[in-house]
Amino acid sequence: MSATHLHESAAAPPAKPNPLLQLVRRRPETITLALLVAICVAVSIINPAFLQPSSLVDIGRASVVMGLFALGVFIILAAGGIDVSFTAIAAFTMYSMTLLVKNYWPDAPIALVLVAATAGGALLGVVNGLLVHYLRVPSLIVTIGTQYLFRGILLAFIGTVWIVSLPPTLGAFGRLPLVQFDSGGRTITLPFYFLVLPAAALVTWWMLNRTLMGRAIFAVGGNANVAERLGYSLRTIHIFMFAYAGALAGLAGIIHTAANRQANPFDLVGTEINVIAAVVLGGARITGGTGTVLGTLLGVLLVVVVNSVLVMVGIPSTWQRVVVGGFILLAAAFFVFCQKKN
Amino acid sequence: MRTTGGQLVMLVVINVALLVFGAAISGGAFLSPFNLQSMAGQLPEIGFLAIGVMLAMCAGNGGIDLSGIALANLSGVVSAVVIGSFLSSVDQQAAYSLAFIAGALVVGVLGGVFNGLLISRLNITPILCTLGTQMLFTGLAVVVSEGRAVAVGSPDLLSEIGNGLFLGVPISFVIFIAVAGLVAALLKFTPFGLWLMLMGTNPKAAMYAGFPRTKVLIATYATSGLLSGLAGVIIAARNVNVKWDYGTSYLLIAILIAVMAGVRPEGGYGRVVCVVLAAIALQLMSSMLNFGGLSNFVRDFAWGALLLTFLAVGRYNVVGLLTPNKSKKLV
Amino acid sequence: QNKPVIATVVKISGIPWFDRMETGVKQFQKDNPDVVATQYGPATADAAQQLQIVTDLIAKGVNGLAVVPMDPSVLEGTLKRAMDRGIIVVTHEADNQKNTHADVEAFDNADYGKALNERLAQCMGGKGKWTTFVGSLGSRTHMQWVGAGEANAKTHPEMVLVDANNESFDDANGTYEKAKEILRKHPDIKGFQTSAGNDVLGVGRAIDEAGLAGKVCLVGTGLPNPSADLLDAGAITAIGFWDPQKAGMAMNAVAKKLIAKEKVEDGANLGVPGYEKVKVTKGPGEGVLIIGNGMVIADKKNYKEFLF
Amino acid sequence: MRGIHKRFGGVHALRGVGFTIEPGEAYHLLGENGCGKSTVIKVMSGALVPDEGEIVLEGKSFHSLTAIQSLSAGIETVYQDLSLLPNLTVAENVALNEQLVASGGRLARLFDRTRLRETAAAALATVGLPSDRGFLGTIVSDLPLAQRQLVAIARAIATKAKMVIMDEPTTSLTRREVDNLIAVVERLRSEGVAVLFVTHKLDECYRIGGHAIVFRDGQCVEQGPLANYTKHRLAELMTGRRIDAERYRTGAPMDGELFAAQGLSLPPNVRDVSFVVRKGEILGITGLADSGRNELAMAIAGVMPATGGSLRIDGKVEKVRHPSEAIKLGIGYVPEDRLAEGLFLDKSILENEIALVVRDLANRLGIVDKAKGRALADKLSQEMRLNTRNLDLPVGALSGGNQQRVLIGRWLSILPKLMVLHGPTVGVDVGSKDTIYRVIQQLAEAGMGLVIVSDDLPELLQNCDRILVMNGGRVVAEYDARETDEDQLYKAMLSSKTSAATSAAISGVANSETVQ
Ligand SMILES: Nc1ncnc2c1ncn2[C@@H]1O[C@H](COP(=O)(O)OP(=O)(O)OP(=O)(O)O)[C@@H](O)[C@H]1O
Ligand SMILES: Nc1ncnc2c1ncn2[C@@H]1O[C@H](COP(=O)(O)OP(=O)(O)OP(=O)(O)O)[C@@H](O)[C@H]1O
Ligand SMILES: [Mg+2]
Ligand SMILES: [Mg+2]
Repeated sequence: MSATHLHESAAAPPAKPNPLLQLVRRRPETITLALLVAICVAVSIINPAFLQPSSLVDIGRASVVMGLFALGVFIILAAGGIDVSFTAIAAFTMYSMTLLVKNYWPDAPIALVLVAATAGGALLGVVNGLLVHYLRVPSLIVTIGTQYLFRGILLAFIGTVWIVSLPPTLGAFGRLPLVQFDSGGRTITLPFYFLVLPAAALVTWWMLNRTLMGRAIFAVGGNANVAERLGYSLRTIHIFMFAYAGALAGLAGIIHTAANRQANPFDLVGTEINVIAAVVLGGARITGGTGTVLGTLLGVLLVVVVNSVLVMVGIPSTWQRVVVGGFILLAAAFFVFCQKKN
Repeated sequence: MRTTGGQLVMLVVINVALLVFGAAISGGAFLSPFNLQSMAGQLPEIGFLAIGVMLAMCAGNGGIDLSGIALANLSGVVSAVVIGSFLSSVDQQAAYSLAFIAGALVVGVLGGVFNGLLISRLNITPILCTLGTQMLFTGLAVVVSEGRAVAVGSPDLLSEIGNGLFLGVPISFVIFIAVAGLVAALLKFTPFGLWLMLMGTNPKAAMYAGFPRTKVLIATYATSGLLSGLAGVIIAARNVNVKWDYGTSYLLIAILIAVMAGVRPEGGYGRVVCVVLAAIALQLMSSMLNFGGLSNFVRDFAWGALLLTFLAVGRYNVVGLLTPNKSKKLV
Repeated sequence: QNKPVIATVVKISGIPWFDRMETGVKQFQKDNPDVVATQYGPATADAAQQLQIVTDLIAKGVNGLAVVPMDPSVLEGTLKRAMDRGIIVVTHEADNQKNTHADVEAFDNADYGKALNERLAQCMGGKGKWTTFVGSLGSRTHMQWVGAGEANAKTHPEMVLVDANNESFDDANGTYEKAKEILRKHPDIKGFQTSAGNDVLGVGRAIDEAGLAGKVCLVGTGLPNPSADLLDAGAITAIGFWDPQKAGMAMNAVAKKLIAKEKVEDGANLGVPGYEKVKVTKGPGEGVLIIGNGMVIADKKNYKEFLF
Repeated sequence: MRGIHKRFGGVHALRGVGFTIEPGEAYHLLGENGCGKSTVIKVMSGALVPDEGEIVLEGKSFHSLTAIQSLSAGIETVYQDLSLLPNLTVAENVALNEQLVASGGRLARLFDRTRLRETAAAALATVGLPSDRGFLGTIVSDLPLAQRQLVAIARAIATKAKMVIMDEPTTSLTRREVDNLIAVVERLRSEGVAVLFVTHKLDECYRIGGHAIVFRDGQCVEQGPLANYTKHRLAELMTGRRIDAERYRTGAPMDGELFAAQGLSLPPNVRDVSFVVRKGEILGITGLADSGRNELAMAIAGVMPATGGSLRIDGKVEKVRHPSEAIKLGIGYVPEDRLAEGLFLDKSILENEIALVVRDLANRLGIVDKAKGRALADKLSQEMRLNTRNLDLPVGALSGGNQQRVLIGRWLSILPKLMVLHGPTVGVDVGSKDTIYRVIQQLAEAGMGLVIVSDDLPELLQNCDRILVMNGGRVVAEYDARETDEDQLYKAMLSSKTSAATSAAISGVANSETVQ
């Protein structure tokens, strides 16, 4: 064996694929962004009234709760699982928290209420995590079970009565403006709670990309058995990620209450598939291990925008479902098409 | 690999336990023939949908069918509107019934084929695809019916399907069991069934082995669609009317039944008999709670608890015998 | 032991409206110890779930069913089977129900829709753009109300209906988003007529936050307690409703009479406020249509008289 | 390791295994498929808990180890399945674990991204992979198999390990990469690191040198310096019987063309390849990993349909666009990666064996004749000398060699005219190899044409009539297998390497100056 042969295989420059396609491949959320821009342009052409600052504010506000849910769903998806119990967790925490505060400490500081709701959600998330870990079954199955369980406990044992007059601090938080301006004789308000979404997104991004835990979550999404073999503790990861998703759900729940000015225990449950769809439209694969926080937010925006321009572009309510359904299919097909080009 | 034998036994045990328990708390009234008939009559619509979900799950690769009940409603609505426009359910009873059934089944199959094409040809993730078609189907049903209920009436044949008894067993239940048997045979004895289950465990190997992936996927979703169409027929036959928003809660319940039956969401495993038994168990439980006059929220709670207990019991059996590592593969 | 059993089945358990109805059922039970009256309801707003409860109750063998159908058409087949088994069937909010012995309505739906719209027109000064919300396109009573409203608005030529029949799914948050969008699309909109119980809350909140309270009119079905804040703020102009408690009592009263083989004649007194002198006509099927006089339209000034 | 026992349900996989590892020494764990090698490794690396026995690490005794304990003790493992995280970058795969171990397995830690890059770059350079930022940021699933194997090795040496375990690390490496790996091992040993090898390639063992540890049936039957044993002796120890490593091919091709490839192209990997296979002929095709041999095999099988050219089988000109078309034409293809591409692991042997012919087993009503299928599967498994008669056993429960036999048996079910075997004995022990080679010869005797695509040169020399060497997507040389040798083949694989080799697949390896 002589070494002389080895130098002959001079490194031929690798064939450079189209940089745009390369981008789309590495960052599928560019597709989401493209779709989003396309829709906004189309809607503005059909109805220039869309181009008002208030549109942006309304879309921003409407994205908060779904965005928080989506971040949680994304983390579970990144680790290769699926969670459908988060809406039940949100309903559970927001309702019982409001009930508790109202009955026992109506003047509780709002920060405390938010933290308590987040912690409550995390606690229920831990239940998910423990079950997923110890029962060793796919998280979809476990969370279908816990969705029924949590919702059943809430409605059967905690209460069904809507709380229409919230504790004052909570109500005030829901109304607290971040930006407020007048336009055409009406007040446009971006509420303060909107900030929670970018803050949560930032924390989530940081957690996923800068901490070992974040990498561990993706590692588990890549291949759980391998991750375990490499020394990642599956138990810790399972418990953490479900607790994190639960915490986000708890937070989303209490913000939903504050924004809505009432605590309705029937709310939220039933929207989980839409949230999952938003995350998938944001470029995360349903089979796990991929996706980005930015993509998730874009996916949420896409869904919110599509849902909030139907009246704007004058689609009669009988046709709205057909349009949204058709849009999801088109968007999904577009996604596949772009990724296949590589 | 989880052998489904244990699952089957467990489901049988649960069903028997529920029957005994129900009889005990109701002083036997729970086992009265009329109540048994009533429960059997309620079962088919959700049962068909659950089998459809099972088929989609077996195909692997995140296969799932969220569009089942939407398609069932669409088939009923479209068939009722179209057939109703040139046949009368009062004057031409037999013709109307047959045409209605045929129409609903055709719409069901077409919807299923549509799903299958999108998933196999365009490679759209099943969960996104069927979510989209779920909205599309519902939306089309709204458009076709303008949001109203469409009357089917009770022509002889249909009302016989909805309300009739055969040897004391509701005819709809007989149909359900027969169709479930056919699907089970399809899975067990035909090339399609073998391809489906093998493909579900390893799609890549299936490709190398030259399986007709597209055809299998389309056939799978088409069968699921056909079952939706059947569900649509049963709904119409029992309720005299069809409507686009019927049974929205069935979406998750159908999945619940499938996973309780031990169908693996990763694909490759599922037995029709287990799905039927799981559906019966849920039906027994929910009727029992209605008998006891308990709040329906308790039912949700009980379903969740039942599913989790089920998983825990399955796991516990394993723990005693084998190492945790192995339990993923063997029972 | 042989007391007749009357089961009341509502659209969905736990929500304020039907909790209020349950107080009526309980009251009825207290007043009539010679019957057994209880209320049932599904956990989700799905006609299929309600259907299962009715089916199970028929199998259990009750004597009377008092049903508030989620969807009258869906229950036809099952109620027919109940009647065939000799069960007395009474319905509510279902004036098109064929298979029932008696349908009890708090009022005539067309009258109610007209009254709501007239109140709206009065607030709008008879002119301007207005729109409508329904719980769902499938909800017959809601469509009747907005239909009657539309007809009434024709008498005010300057009222312009835009983007009608928005679906709210009885979800306050979704309604809020939709209302926002409409406010953006039609900055000059003047009125909303809503139908589902939560719609006034969602639309009212949108109006309130836009600082349009008092400038944009909102009239719709709603309950006094939840609407109190928004009524005070002027974001809701007026709410219309009937008292579910009384409706529940009336249904049970009719069922009890029918079980005892008594007849309900035109002008009869059911012994329930608002149903002292009911109008009885032939219903769409074999049964009768019993119409009471239970309509209430309340605003800022008088809502406090109704505490539920 | 002392007296380690491990049972899996009924299987007693390790029956009192014990051996000692000294620093700076190389060990070769040898044995047939399923004799317990991987299990022992899993016990050492903390992936499995033994039932009995103790593990002594630098004087301290443990009953069992956790993954983190083992890693902190400096035991690094290159697993047989590589154990890479496919969705993470090269850098993370190589160097993240170092930081995880440093934190003691605790996850609530930030990680040092500069250190990550530096560690990764250094380790990658050692195994001869590029270490620029672009490569560090590549997602591992985008890499070809050979590079992945090198990445897995890089991970093992990224930390200051005291012992590196490699479970069949060379299965998908080309010879040159193996040379490089051997150099790496040398260096590790010189730094006092112990290296434990598991391999079925005895030649490599001799090139590395060191100690042999021979397993049979979960027991350690022999240990000692490799130099004390001949290849024959080792094979005998492993299998408990004698095996001849002579040329298996005794027959000769028959007259008449069976199959011809005519200008097959699949740019940029395959360019205008033509060759002929006669009835009863065994044709070998070899080349480096990027030579296009893999793509050529897949093009013939329809897995990656050729974009140009055609096939001629039995005189008829055909195109193959899908595996099912190849099957119809009587072309069988045994894929290289039997776990991912070949077998349905969770399913029974029966279902795996009849997978290709279910349609033919179905009667006019579309019902599969299970009895006939069972008879067929039974016949096939006897032909392939499967060591179990229980056809309902899941294939996943078989050892590698037996799994491969199931896979080959499956293809026999279609009575192929031409069978393409891609790496037919990758990771298969000597005993199973012997069986598989004998079966191959029998098939050729019966008139079947066979194409063996492999980089195992002795395998080709022992079994083929002719050997084609590919390079840069073209056939560059053809040899009569009786008259050539490994050196000649190897030179042909490299020498004409032209700039036509466009793939970037192994370009990074070129700058390895580490070969002796
Ligand atoms: N998780 C498991 N469950 C059940 N049996 C197992 C398990 N792992 C290994 N075995 C059995 O233990 C025995 C030893 O397996 P092991 O993986 O150690 O073999 P090996 O020597 O590595 O074989 P190969 O050369 O094929 O890699 C085999 O009989 C195998 O079937
Ligand atoms: N969880 C398990 N359950 C049952 N058997 C197992 C399990 N894991 C591994 N085995 C068996 O252990 C044996 C060895 O496994 P391993 O993966 O180490 O080797 P292999 O890939 O089968 O063989 P080789 O790669 O040497 O050809 C095989 O028979 C395998 O089927
Ligand atoms: Mg091994
Ligand atoms: Mg092995």
